[in-house]
Amino acid sequence: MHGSPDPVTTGHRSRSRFRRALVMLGLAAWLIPGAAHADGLDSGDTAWMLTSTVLVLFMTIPGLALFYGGLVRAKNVLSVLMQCFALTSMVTLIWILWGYSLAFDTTGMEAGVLNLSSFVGGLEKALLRGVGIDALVGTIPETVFVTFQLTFAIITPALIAGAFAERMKFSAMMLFMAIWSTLVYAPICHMAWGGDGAFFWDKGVLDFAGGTVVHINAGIAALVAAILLGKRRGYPETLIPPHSLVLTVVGASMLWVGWFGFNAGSALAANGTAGMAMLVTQVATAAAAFAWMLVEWVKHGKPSVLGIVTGAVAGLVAITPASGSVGPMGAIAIGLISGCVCFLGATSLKHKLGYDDSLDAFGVHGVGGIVGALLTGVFAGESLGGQGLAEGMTIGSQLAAQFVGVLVTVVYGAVMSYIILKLVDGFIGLRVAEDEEDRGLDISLHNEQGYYSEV
Amino acid sequence: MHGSPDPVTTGHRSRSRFRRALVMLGLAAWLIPGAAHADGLDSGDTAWMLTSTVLVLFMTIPGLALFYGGLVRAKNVLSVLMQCFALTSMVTLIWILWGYSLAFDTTGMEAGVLNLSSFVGGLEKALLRGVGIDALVGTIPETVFVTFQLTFAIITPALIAGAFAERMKFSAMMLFMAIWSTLVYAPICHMAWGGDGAFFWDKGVLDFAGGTVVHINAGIAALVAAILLGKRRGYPETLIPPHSLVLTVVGASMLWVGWFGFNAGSALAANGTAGMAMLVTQVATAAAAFAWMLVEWVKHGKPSVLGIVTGAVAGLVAITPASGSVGPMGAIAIGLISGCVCFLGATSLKHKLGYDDSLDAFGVHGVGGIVGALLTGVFAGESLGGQGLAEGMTIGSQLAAQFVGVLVTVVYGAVMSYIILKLVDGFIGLRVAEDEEDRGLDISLHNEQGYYSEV
Amino acid sequence: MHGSPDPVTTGHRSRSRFRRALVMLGLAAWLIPGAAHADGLDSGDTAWMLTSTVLVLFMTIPGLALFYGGLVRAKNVLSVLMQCFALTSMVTLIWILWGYSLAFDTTGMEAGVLNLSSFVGGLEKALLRGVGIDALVGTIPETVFVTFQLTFAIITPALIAGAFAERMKFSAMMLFMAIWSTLVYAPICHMAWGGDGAFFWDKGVLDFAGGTVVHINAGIAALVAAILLGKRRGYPETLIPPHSLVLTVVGASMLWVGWFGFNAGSALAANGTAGMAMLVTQVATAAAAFAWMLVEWVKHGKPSVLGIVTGAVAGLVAITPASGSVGPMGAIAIGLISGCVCFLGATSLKHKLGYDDSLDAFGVHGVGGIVGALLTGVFAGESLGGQGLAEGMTIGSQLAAQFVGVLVTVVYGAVMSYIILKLVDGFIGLRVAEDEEDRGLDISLHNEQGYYSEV
Amino acid sequence: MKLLKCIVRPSALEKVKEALSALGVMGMTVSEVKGYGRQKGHKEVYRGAEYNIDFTPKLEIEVVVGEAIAERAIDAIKEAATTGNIGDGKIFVLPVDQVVRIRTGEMGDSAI
Amino acid sequence: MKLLKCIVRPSALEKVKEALSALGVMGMTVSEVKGYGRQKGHKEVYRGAEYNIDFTPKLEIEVVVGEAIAERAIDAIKEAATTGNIGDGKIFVLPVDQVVRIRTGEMGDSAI
Amino acid sequence: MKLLKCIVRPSALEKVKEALSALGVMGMTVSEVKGYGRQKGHKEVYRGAEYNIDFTPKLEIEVVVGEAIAERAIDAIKEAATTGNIGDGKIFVLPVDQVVRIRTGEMGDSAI
Ligand SMILES: Nc1ncnc2c1ncn2[C@@H]1O[C@H](COP(=O)(O)OP(=O)(O)O)[C@@H](O)[C@H]1O
Ligand SMILES: Nc1ncnc2c1ncn2[C@@H]1O[C@H](COP(=O)(O)OP(=O)(O)O)[C@@H](O)[C@H]1O
Ligand SMILES: Nc1ncnc2c1ncn2[C@@H]1O[C@H](COP(=O)(O)OP(=O)(O)O)[C@@H](O)[C@H]1O
Repeated sequence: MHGSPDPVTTGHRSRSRFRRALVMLGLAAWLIPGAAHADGLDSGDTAWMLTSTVLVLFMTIPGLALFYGGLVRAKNVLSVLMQCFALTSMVTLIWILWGYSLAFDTTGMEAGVLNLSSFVGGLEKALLRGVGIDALVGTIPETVFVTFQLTFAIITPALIAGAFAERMKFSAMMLFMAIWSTLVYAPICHMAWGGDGAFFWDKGVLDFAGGTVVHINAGIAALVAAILLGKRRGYPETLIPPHSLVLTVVGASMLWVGWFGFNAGSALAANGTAGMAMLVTQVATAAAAFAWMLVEWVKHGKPSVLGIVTGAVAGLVAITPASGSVGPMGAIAIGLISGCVCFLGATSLKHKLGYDDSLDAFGVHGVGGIVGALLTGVFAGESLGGQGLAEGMTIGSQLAAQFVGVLVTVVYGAVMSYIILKLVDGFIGLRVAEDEEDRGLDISLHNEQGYYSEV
Repeated sequence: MHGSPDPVTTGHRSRSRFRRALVMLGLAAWLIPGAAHADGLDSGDTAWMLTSTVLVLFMTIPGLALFYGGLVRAKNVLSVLMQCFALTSMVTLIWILWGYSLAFDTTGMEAGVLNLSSFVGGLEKALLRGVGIDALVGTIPETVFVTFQLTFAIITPALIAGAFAERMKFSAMMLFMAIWSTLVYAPICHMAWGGDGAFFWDKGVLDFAGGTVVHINAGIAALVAAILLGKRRGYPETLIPPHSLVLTVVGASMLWVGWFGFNAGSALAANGTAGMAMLVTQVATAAAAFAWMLVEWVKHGKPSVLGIVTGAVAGLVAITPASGSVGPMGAIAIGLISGCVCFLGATSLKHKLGYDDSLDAFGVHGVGGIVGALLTGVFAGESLGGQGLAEGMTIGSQLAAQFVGVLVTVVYGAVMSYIILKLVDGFIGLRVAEDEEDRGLDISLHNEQGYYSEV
Repeated sequence: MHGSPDPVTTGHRSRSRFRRALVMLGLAAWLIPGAAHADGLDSGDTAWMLTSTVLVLFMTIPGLALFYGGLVRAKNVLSVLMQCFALTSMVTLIWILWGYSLAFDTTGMEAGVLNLSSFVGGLEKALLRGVGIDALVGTIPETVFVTFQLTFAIITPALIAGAFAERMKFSAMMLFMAIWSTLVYAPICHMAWGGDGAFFWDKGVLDFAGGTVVHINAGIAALVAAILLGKRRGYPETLIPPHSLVLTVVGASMLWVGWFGFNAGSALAANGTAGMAMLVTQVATAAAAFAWMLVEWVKHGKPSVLGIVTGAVAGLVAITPASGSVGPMGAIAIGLISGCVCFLGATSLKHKLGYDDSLDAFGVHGVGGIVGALLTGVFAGESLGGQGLAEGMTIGSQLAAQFVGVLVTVVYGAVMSYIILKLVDGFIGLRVAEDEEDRGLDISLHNEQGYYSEV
Repeated sequence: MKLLKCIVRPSALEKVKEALSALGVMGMTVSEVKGYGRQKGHKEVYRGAEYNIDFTPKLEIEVVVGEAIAERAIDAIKEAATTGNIGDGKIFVLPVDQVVRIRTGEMGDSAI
Repeated sequence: MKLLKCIVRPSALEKVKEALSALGVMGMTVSEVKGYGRQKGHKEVYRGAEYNIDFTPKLEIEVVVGEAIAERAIDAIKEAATTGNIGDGKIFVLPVDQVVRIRTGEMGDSAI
Repeated sequence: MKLLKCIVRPSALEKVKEALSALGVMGMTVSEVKGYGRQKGHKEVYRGAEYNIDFTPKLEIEVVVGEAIAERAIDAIKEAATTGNIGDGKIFVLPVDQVVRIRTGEMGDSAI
């Protein structure tokens, strides 16, 4: 794949074909005709992708770590930071050893042909074989593409951690995530962004920056984990407020700014698509935050900062799959809708169904991801100001494609997550002992305290 | 550049014409010969502008939010974060609906002709009409320009919030800012950066990155608001120290690093002008921080970290209008002077005049902005190591032009801010009730607590 | 130097010669044939270098400030932030006045000739003489190169501050660092990155991003300072835990993300070398963090978040000199080894030898730097997946060269640091009074408190 | 009147509150304290160095009650706060001369 | 000698301090506590979930005074700390057997 | 039994703990408090404005001891906590009617 010497489609030179492809699959477009000779490298595109990689890593550490860390009780704050940090380390190793290959090795794929390679990559690129200093993907070094994609593989499991915060064993978490990254993340990533022959791609599913791959995928695993682990002790009778909303707001802010790497970076270039992705990301996020604030203001009498930042994250999630396909007005619509729907997801749904998704990983990422994936099918339409649907699609057929993408992700993710969790449970147990939970995971699992005040 | 057949307006190729224009007005220069065809896009310039946009947003959330948040009492910390976050959301919506058009629609403008369009843009670009994926401003996508400029429109009202922290109603704040953004920010922005025919521009006022548009503008509104709202209860008899200087230092650091997007980003390109803007920004900031530290050391016997970070912000403010026009030695001078003058602004002026500008929004941004705007007229001179004054200017005439820019901004801003605040006051009242102020705005307005310690 | 109009080696145009040079010395390669005419400027490279500069500054403020600040007691937190902030300011002024010139003025240098200019630059570039808006270094403006290098000159002394935290006079610290930056940092920087004729460069020492210049240099000065200042009162009988590991984890995360500017930025371009540097940085860091976590898990029964983040920093340090020379598998090895060795450095060595390096500046940066410098000589070999050794080198001779680089830095740094500290001690005294130490440096030296809770 | 100064585990607060409410005692004042006693602290290890954390987080619940129900209150607290493990805490009973309700100036039992 | 243990609103501190100073009482010790009483807590809503915040922030001001001025001190505090609303707090008066000034070893009234 | 309520400098904790241990007193409860007294506070200057910090950080160490060793404990604390400078603090001695060990229900001296 990346070995083809055809430079024709690199950069913004063949703008229309480029647009067409991006509209379909974002990242995937770039995988097809990548040129391996150095002359195809564009320093501007590379500069932006180096930056985007930094931004997406920044989303997890410290962004998500703070967003989640502020929401738990003080006695568990380090356990949350630890999960984010340890996942960053472990997933990095998995990714370069085999993960990248399972996700992006295209050996055996052919447009329109459904075979094993439509679902998961091979091991040709294990240990990053062939990823030398000169290898390119599109107009950027493949090393950068590997690292950029790695940051997505990192944040996805870290998002899941919100569901079982304050009660899961660290060892069980690590084991679960190692398997999940391999057996769930890599295949879904491959189906969506593997290029011609990949399952979602061939169906014309639009997922520019990871609505299915990252958010629905994480959200559904989160839901399964929350249910399997059971509620935190004392929940919901004795609810304890977040120990530091200051940290949470800082984390949310970092997620917002980092997300430009996530969405605009998914253009894999510094061009008009990236620019529009940045603009619609900003717009949808603002709209969702604003919507959540208003709904809450009306419903509870006062607007809260936890509300508005959660709304912002909901908007960021929902615009993710759409950020390469919609225009600013579509972004407003997606933002407003996702803000309202996720408000319901995090406030009503959870309490009605009675599971304890500690930090609303499903309520925000799962729900927001599904809303976004479906609305992408609507607002990508040129009549609604979008960049156009995938080739030969109507809004109806596009919606159907989007639905298939969502459904497969949900079903595959739920089943696999369930199985892996059950296995890990049998093997080492998922949950800490009661007294460990009472003392807090920081002391129990890590023998440390988040804040120490000299007495 | 990469493929474009028209090299005239791109990047660093037509350096002298480019320099000339930049020296005059920074951003505005780019609006004139913007080419709408995709071929003019420069991926390197675009990469830097995408990054700069991220950096300037980062300045507001979490940068400014933390800088301000640390300075208030613990019971008001969330109210400050909320203001920054909610303004980010609301101004985004205003900007894409009508703000950008009021600021940057150039319909009806003509060099040297003074008409309504010299003061405010029309509505041709409302709802971002015509801002498609291929539209360019100079060598970057217009979508990026829209978002970059949006981040300036966001931080300006957020800066004002420092003046009335700990006592203003959230609803009143939002209403005031919605109107202010429309009736004050957009017009001043237009006058300064609207290009040929714009009021300041035609006068040859130098404002590379927003000394008048952002800082003086915010500073003067802050002063009016501080006076109109009155002092916080108990001020100045029972002063309460900042609840967390740690947050404030972190916020100041983020402002410093983010400001490179602000100043070097205002080159709208990754070129020599951007590089020089970055260098002089670093130098002036360091000089101002150092100056404040020394003055304080001498005057109060000890250097404080609140002092040095405030000095740094003063330097950042002062170099902003000058960052496209001066050299490193001029930057040292501007830094040293602004550090000393703002020290007086924040420490003596306020106490002498007796208003309660809670977080010194006027003392730092107003005073620093004015100092910077005037000194730009001096140190832009080539004899003083600068890049040269606006065309046909002497230091004297340039100073006069700078003075006009300052004066118009101060007078227009003060009058309009006063009127809008009075209106909002009559309509819903500006200030919270006494007991709300005593309990703290976090609980009173948002029903939340910044820090919750389990008892 | 930078005035030569030879554009041949700019950017990715002459890839192989470029690679060759980079493999040798990273930055230095660029200094030789820099072209001063605007046509040589590459906007993509410039975009990345502007960004990298921002990232490296971000490492010091707020990154390192938080990393260190969280580790001290609450009563000293501001003193640590103050050191980082004040150093940022002071070193900026020193750098543009004379530091840059001492480090990068190449007057009098000639390949293979050993003279004074092999050890330190002249004063031709003092006050940034000749660094105009059009001056280039390689394909980027010299202004950007100056600022980028400045951020390295800032972080190095800030790293040292970890060794004497909680007990050194602020005035003494500033005086020491002003002299040290001039007499130690600038010369070592010159020897390593001064180009043809520079001492380390001519020896073929590989130091892509500052293993000797920054980390060993800082580490050894830290060791000398820790020993000369003596232990903190009460150490080690009454150890007080870090007051906020939350801040420390946030700081470590910022160091990690900022370090991409440090290492990938040292390519001075947005190209394949930068991409590979980013990838190996990520990999080595993850491996070191993981290794530390595992060792600790085995040795102390529980993995700690302070452990994993310290491991990450160790990995970042160790990969620094190697990041332009090794491949992903070499990076894993360097990471695993440095994680384990620094674990010993910070946990055993210090306690065995009995000095009080408060925050393990030597244990992590000194030890990690030496490990990294030596391993660079091993894993740069193409047989081990690296980009190749310096010209004409075998692994043996390369190791010898690396060893010389380490030795000279250690000896020169130790002797000079000792002399300067002794002088400062005689002049104004190094250490605060006992009761100042007891009350905490925040109140004693800065008359401020990090956290103020209203009573 | 008596002041019951109860040093208990943080986790006991909710139960103690309920037990007292059941007795009709509707007021109490709580503060975070650190306790030192038979229950030994623990060691934390930071970068290889062992830190002795001698003090354990406890809550101090102060309740003033009339003589009449002091006994029953003590029993209720005892029952609510016990886990049977070392470190459950103490109840110190102190005599109170007078109680004043600031708002009304009421004194004695009716002010409690 | 008496120990006046005063539970008051945080906002009352300054006034109580002044009232005591006016009486010549120049020492006191203050700590942050959480109070539970007639003044009900409030509900906070985080993402739709209601959290009952039962405890209200209060300050506990402890002052030891000689018998002679105990009455007047109580009155002064009462006056300074009252707002008339539920939650103004209490003054608990406890007997003190002895006071020692650590610095000098002085004891009794002169040590206060 | 007596409750020794000791207001001391934060730096004295370690020594007081040791002094008490030496006497066989193995329990105590500590809290962070702010003190106001002869030792004046200080001024901090933030952006030119002077803030009066009236209160000084202190620790309150509460120890209940049997009558038998009360005297000796007081002396031990006095010695351990003194620096000779204003602000060393006080020991307030209060009568204790009863002590209950929650875990076992033991009462009186044996419960201390
Ligand atoms: N003599 C004492 N004076 C004051 N507080 C005490 C005393 N002894 C114990 N305490 C408090 O009671 C807590 C529990 O005591 P400890 O001896 O650990 O267990 P137990 O209550 O089961 O006997 C201690 O942490 C301390 O706060
Ligand atoms: N029986 C009690 N024991 C200890 N503290 C009490 C008691 N009753 C009230 N308090 C304290 O006094 C505070 C005020 O009491 P509350 O009943 O709310 O109002 P009021 O003082 O107006 O009667 C409470 O928050 C609590 O801290
Ligand atoms: N009358 C008092 N009641 C309660 N606490 C007191 C009283 N007087 C002093 N204190 C406490 O003792 C501390 C030390 O007292 P201070 O007068 O400063 O010095 P010294 O103990 O040397 O006389 C004060 O900070 C305060 O906490």
